[in-house]
Amino acid sequence: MENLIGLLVAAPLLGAAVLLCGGRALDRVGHWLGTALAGVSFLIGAVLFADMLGEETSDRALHSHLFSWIPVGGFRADVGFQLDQLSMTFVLLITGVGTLIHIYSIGYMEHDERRRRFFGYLNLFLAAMLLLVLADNYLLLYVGWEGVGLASYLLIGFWQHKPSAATAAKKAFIVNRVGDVGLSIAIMLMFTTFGTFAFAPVLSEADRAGEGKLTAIGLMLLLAACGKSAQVPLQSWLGDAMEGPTPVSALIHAATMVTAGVYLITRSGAIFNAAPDAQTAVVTVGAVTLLFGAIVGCAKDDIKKALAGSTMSQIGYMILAAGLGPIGYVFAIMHLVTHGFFKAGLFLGAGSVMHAMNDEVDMRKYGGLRRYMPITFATFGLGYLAIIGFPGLSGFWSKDKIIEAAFAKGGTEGWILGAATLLGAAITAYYMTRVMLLTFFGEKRWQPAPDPHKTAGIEPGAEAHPGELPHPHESPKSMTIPMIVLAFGSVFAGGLFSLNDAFVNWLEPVTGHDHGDSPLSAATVTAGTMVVLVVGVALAWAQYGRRPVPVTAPRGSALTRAARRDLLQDDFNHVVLVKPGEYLTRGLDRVDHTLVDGAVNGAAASVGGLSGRLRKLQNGYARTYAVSMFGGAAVLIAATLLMRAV
Amino acid sequence: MNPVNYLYLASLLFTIGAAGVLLRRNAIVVFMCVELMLNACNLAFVAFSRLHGNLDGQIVAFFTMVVAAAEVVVGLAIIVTVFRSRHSASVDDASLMKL
Amino acid sequence: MSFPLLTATAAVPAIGAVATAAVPAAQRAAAKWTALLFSLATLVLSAVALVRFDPDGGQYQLTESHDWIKDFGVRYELGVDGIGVVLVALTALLIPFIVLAGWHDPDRLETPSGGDSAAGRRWRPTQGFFALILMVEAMVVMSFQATDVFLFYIFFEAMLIPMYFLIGGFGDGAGGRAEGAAANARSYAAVKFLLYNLVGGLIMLAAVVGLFVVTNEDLGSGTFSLQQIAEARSAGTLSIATTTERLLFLGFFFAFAVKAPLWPLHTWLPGAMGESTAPVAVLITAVVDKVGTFAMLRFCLQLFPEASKWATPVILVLAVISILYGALVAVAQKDIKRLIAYASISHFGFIILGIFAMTSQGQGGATLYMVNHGISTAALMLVAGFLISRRGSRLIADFGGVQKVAPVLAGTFLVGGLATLSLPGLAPFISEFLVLVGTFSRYPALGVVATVGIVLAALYVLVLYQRTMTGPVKAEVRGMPDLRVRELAVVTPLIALLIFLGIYPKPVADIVNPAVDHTLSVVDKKDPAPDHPATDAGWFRYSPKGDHAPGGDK
Amino acid sequence: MSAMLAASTTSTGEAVQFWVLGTVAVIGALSTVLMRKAVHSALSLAGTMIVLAVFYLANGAYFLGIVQIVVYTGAIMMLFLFVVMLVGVTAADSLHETLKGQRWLAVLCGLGFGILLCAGIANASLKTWNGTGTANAGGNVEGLAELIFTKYVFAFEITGALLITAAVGAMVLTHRERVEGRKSQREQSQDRARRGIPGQPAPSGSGWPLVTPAPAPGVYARHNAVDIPGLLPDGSTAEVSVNATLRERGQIRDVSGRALAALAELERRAGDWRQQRGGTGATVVRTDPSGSTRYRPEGGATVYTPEDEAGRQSADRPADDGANDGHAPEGAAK
Repeated sequence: MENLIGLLVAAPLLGAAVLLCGGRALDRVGHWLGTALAGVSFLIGAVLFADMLGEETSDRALHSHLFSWIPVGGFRADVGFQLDQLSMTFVLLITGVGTLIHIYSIGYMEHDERRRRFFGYLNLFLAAMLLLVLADNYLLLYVGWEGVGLASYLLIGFWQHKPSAATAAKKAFIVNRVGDVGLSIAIMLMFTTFGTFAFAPVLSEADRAGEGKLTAIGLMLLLAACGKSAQVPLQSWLGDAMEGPTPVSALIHAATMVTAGVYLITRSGAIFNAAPDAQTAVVTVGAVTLLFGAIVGCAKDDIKKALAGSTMSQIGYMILAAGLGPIGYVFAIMHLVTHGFFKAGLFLGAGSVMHAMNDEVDMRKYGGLRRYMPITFATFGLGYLAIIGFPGLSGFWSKDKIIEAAFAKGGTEGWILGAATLLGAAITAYYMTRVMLLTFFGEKRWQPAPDPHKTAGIEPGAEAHPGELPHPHESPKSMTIPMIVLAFGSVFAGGLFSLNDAFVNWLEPVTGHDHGDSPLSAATVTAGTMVVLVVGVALAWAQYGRRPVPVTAPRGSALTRAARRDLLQDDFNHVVLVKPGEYLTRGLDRVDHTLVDGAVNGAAASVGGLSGRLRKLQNGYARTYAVSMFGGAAVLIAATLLMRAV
Repeated sequence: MNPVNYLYLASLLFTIGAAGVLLRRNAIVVFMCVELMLNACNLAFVAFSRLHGNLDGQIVAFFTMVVAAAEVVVGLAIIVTVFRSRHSASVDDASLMKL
Repeated sequence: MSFPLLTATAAVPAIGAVATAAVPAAQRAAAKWTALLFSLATLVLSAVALVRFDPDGGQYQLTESHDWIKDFGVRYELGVDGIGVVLVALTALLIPFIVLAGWHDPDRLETPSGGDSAAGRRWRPTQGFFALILMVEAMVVMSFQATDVFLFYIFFEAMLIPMYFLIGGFGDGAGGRAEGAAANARSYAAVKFLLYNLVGGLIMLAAVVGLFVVTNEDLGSGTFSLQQIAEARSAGTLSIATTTERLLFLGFFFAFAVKAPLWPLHTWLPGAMGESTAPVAVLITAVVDKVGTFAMLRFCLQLFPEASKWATPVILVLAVISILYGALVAVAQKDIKRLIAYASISHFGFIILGIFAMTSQGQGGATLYMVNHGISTAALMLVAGFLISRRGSRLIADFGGVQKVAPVLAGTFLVGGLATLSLPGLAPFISEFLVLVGTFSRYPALGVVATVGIVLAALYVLVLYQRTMTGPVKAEVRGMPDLRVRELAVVTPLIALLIFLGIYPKPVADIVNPAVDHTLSVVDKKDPAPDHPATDAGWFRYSPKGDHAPGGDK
Repeated sequence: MSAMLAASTTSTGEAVQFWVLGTVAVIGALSTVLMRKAVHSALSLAGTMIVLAVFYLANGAYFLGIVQIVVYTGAIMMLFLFVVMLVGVTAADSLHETLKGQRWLAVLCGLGFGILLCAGIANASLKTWNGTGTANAGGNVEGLAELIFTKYVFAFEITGALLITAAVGAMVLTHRERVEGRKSQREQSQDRARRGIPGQPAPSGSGWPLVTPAPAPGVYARHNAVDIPGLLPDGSTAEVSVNATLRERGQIRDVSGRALAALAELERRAGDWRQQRGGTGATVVRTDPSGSTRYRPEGGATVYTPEDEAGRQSADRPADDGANDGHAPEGAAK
């Protein structure tokens, strides 16, 4: 069984290698190959899962040590995989959703001549992500961590001839790098503290280290998580990342990669449990982000950006839950999985809509689509119900539990967090309803297709004839089927997990679990959630359902305008980081030319000048030389006399 | 009077000669000053021979004279040649040692 | 007396240089092939040396020792430790690629009528170019192998002569200037290179003489031999006064700091790399500069351990400055080659940081870094060279959307760039992380500051890639051909090597480690022990050695 | 005398002599340096040398004293004077210093040097002077000779060699080698021709390029004075024929006009004489125009009137004119 774990990673990696190195000969079969290999790894995952279910709860974890990676001095890094319940959950999510999105992409990218490379990148991503969740030590995890960063870089910038895409990709990678600094420093700290950075020893003996160290490690890990999971303050890249093809947004920037931060924190639970301050930081970040994302989501008219905002806020939920400690880990992961389903579904739906609307992304130019694309409407609708936490659907179970846990944290902290989560729920309901209404209900607000130069225009299948109204049509099967499957997931997953706490029991051996003492009963929380839910939906209906929606966005309140600009995050970065950075680099460049180099050249010049001056002494007049001779003689006599005297 | 005064006189003459070498531009005069210095030395030698009570000092002075004679011959010849070619006996005109 | 392998390794390229230079002007192709063959022969020899080197054996192996100048105790002593043998292998590995990449570089200097014309016959650029490259290789190899300080010094300095001509004589006409101006800039860069290194070398010469005097006083007969000095030191017969040792150390270190540009002695590098052709630039940064860092390890630390420890704080700070400064200035560059040059400055900062962190991770990482940086910079710079030769310009602004027309070129360029920003999975990541860990475990603050460098690295690499490769296709770029077979033959092996060493660096690490441990024992430094060493208990058999674990590499 | 020399202090006589002559010597030395004319420097140097000779004698170096006078003052200084004459006795070089700071430096060095020297002598303890009495016991010259031919014989020989070398060297230096052979007459004339080519710079004073040998002064065998320019066929004067110096001084006597005037006078008288004889004027008429065309009184006038200067000259000095003309009887007749 252990060796299968290696295969799990190897299959997509092989796919990536073949697809990227293989020539145009593979263009015909490339996408099939990629999808097949994704499926293979999903099957392997399933087999391992079955096998794991067969095992006893105590020894479900598998470990496979491949080879010694970096043996230098006391520094031993090995390539080894560890498959426990936590990793298993992720493996299934990644490979499952991944495979579905591969299938979806077959249709979606049909008209792109670089489809082969696209699938290569997707496979690369799967491999890296699996490496991330399967690694048995932090350094190997780091490899996967950066690997997914690379894959996301390549996929966001897949349409590289769009400058916006290229810039977004670069931004994503660099912001992630900032997070990676945190991860690498955390690893160094572990090395200096424990002499190793393998999960087993570090986590099993975490509490032996001082709290200070652990807090430092925890904060560094949090920084890493912020980068990868687009949490405040490193959230700015996610919105731009929507420049990538929609399947990418669905897989990487909704379902899997962005949740890596949650995985990291949950995995390092032992450290955080022993470092309360770090946990406080985590929950703060989570709470802030979940509100931040939600507010941004409300203002966006670009459907993908709106969904991105929602992703941000949902991950905020997860981070918050993970920050709560053993109360929350399980629910964090649970929400992660359900979110993986419905958010992926929503993105795929969005993609399908854009596909139909000549790649129009502005929701204000949609409207009344439910009649034209029923399947998309249905799946999207289910996803919508799931995310706003409609009773019985996945989101309901997972999010509700998180809210409970937040209250259960206890004390004022608990109240604040609980309030935040509830508020978040309300806003979620609001903006998702808004998306729903703008897209599928109301009258048509379609605009003639703009000429491809202005908008994306490169999305395949967009036979955009300028000046012609779009004629929406349902997407091909290859695209609808994955949406349907995901819809099923988003409907039933939550309930399935919550059947006599199946999920809790499943993860408990890894993450541990305890029920905090919640000041409110579960029923109260649920009721409260329902209330805010209704309020949110009603507000949205009042604003977008009853009266017609203007095609051009109204100016809106200051908050709205700020939210449209992602609450000025980019402006902030621009003022605080980018501009000074530019000045700094330019200045240093000038310094290098003038000061550093100038010093050297100056020295050379001064030597030259000095010699030129000395040269003047050699004026060629015999008498001048005679004087110096005579003076020298005098000096000699003086010297001898002095010697005699002394 | 202590004969050491001869030595003082010699050094005085020597200094004057040296100053002349440094001050005058006319090669001939410069040359005379050199002779003056040589003579000062001779005086010193003689005085020393008197001091030591042997003749070696005088011998040295004698040789100095001989050498001086030879030097004068050659030196004056040089001066004449230079004068022929440059129509001037000024030492400063021969400032060809400059690079 | 066994076969003098090391001498042969150095002699073959030297002979090759002569042979190449001797090829008649008309047969340019013949000259190129001669150079290539000789470089390959060197590669084979170095591979043999690598195989015959026994990591667990003595410090210096494959040694050769003969008297040379008896009166001054100068000996012809060769020998390689783990570090040396690896670097020799690296050099021998890179040169064939450099030759292959520079296949057509000297052609633009050939008179149009080929070697037939008088001018062509007189100075035969092709023959000269490749002969000089081989000459440099020979000298570099010698300086990696010499265990006699004086012998080392000779080749360390002599290296400058061929390099001077390579920089000053051969440029890519891509400066966006008239040929006259370009020639001026070239000669300026070459002279600057020469003067900088010469000054360093002369100061070192003084230190070398000083070393002779010191040994002469203590041992009766002066010597330059590393072994003898080490033995004498261990026997206690040789004891250098603290001030003397420090002065000597500074003399040596200055030369090496100039060679491996350490801020603020770096300003010759961008000019030299920018003006010379890409292969020569690789030669400078990937081969020649390594001698500097290598010499820090071999001479500075082993001859003057105390002084090294004394100077460590300053050097570490300078190294960190180099890291950040080089990266920041690289971001502002408009010229591809200068950008890569500043990136190299940043990387050399890492290497020096690792060397003087005085931990096994740091020094092992630094050594690996030398190898990996050589390969990665070669990959990046050579691809950049192909790019530049296609467009005829070095300016980033003149490119755009290349990946659309030349995807393979763009891809290889990206891989090279990712290696430069030390992406995990590629070789440089390992060395960089080792250096950082090694530094952090002894100087946490410096380690953290240096870690910021990885963000900046991402910045300049990705900015470069974005501006050149992505975006709308520029008109001048439109007709750009993709990589040719020869160029692929250059790039592919390098990239393969990058990936392999990134995934499985153990072979190199195993060769390097003993040497590093020996160096550390000389400066008697121990790795700082972890605060709470974790006993590797766990529910799975986790063995740090890894060699005997199930499914391990056996 | 020897006893006196043996003493560590000198006799008052010598002291007086020292102070007097010492002053003279110093003054001589100073004037050697300061005199503007080389001759004066040489003379004052000679004076100093004589004084020194006296001091030699006073110090018991009789031979040296004589040699000093004979060789130095007699030979070397004379040689100096010769050279001075050769170079130009009148050349007095200005004492204005051309090199910046040279004078001050020189004075400074001189003073410092002198002071130091004196200080050196001062703190050398030179108390006991065991004079040259014993050394000169066998006679000064004998003593020197003995030393020279025994102890210093090699040095002596070498100085001999040196002197010979010096003599040869002096000859080599001053001897001037003729680099080209003497010019033959043919070559000279060719040179002249070459110089005379129109366009070439003309010889000074002559109005035109001169190819032929310069014409001789004193024309028509009536004048032979060097200051009288020869006449050219067209009657104009050839100033080249006059010595350049005279030309410079403007002492040229132009008598070209007077001959014509005399001729015209002669013909007038001849005409009168015919009219008195009443002879046929036909021939006269026949000859007259030719004569008139040839020698027209106006032509004479043309000579006279513009050059009234020359005319006045001739008017002023009829006597010596006649004397020069060599027509003494005619002049006497007038």
